[in-house]
Amino acid sequence: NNTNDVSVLYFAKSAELAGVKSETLCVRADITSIQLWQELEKRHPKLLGVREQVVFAVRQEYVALGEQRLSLSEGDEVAVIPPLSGG
Amino acid sequence: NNTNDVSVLYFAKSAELAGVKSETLCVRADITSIQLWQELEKRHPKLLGVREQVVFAVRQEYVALGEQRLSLSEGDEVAVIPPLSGG
Amino acid sequence: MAEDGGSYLDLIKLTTDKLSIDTVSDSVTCSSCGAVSLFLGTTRDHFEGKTVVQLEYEAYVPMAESELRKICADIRATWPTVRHICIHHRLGVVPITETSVIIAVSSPHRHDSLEAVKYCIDTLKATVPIWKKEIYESEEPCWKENKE
Amino acid sequence: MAEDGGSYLDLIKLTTDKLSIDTVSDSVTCSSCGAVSLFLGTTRDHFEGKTVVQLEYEAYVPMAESELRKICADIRATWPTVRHICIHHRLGVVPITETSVIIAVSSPHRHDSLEAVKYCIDTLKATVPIWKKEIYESEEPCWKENKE
Repeated sequence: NNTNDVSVLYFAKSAELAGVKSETLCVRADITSIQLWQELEKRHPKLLGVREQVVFAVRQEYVALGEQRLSLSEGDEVAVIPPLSGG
Repeated sequence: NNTNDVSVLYFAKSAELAGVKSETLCVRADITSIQLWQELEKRHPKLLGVREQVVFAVRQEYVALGEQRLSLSEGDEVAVIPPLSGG
Repeated sequence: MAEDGGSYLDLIKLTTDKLSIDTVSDSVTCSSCGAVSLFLGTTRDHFEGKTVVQLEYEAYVPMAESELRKICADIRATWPTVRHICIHHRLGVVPITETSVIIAVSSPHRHDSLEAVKYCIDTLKATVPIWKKEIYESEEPCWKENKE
Repeated sequence: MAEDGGSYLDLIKLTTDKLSIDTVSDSVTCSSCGAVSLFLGTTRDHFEGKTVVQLEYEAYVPMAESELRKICADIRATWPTVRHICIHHRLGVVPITETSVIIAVSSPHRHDSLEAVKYCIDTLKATVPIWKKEIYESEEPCWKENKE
């Protein structure tokens, strides 16, 4: 299976739980969003604490955790987005 | 019939048409608002030009031109109020 | 910043001085309010193709103040969480593009102040005895009339 | 004052500097617009009885800017007469009672800018990736969540 290096960004509570703000991961291009989340939880088990609350932003567009395939290319940016509190 | 001196104030277009900003008039205490307007028109015929558009403010409360008796006391203030354009 | 000892301020001013958005905004800010909503009315340089060179505002001052106080009372009855209200209206000559009215309302949550400001400017235009005369480049001056 | 050569400005800024209502207001004023509506979000000193001593804002900056540009596009589609839009959001440490966000919209008639500002702050809170952490006097810091 084709794999690519992607940048994962963590924000707010997810960054505190993961203990990192960003990291580079090698993942399958056709990974689903829930599978990617499971990868992240495997690396940072404390992320379980926000699982029910987060969505991804893939190439700066929101994607819910679910069966959707992400079609990731080399260098793509995926952000973990906890509940928003701007304003 | 009982009469009283009242202050009549003119604003905006009505002041331009009357040619005065204020005057003191001696009027019957039980005059209706339309009768008072007719008195004002007699003194300042050009006021006819705004007749359909004005209301009074009697003791700083709005009163339409009509059969309502004004119960004016000595020294009361009656203002001629053309269409508003504040803001 | 306004004091925050449980007070509720209704700040009303009719003035020939230039209006300051900073002053108005500061006067309603308070440490328990997350939201300040404001409206500024500015004088325009055109009306129906005519060039406006100057504007003049006139008011029946004591009644205008009384009607503005009524608006404040109505706002407090409708949106009880509203904290401070400030309404400054300029009178006399107002150069074009300068501000003729500023309204500011503070509240703990944003929807109350947003709705209160809209109510305030709508009602001000409908009920407060203030008049505007537009002076044009090449036609007779005209006393305006609020339509809405 | 913004230039008035038929332009329509979308002015977006995320900054660690203190926000200025004068700057934001001036940036949307134009000689053909009679109305400027503004919203200010300020940081509060209490939350559910806890004393807030400081706030910190964090953003996914490029996406936040992109989402703010989408909001501007939505406003222009819904209220085509809107002239200029300015949105400044502060990041980093924001002392309590200081302003975290200022939104200003100018339009020829007031209802468009009033409604556009309400849409803008509602949508900003729902879609723009910015986060606020409250730091309390005597409890653990807490990442907040917009409810409405």
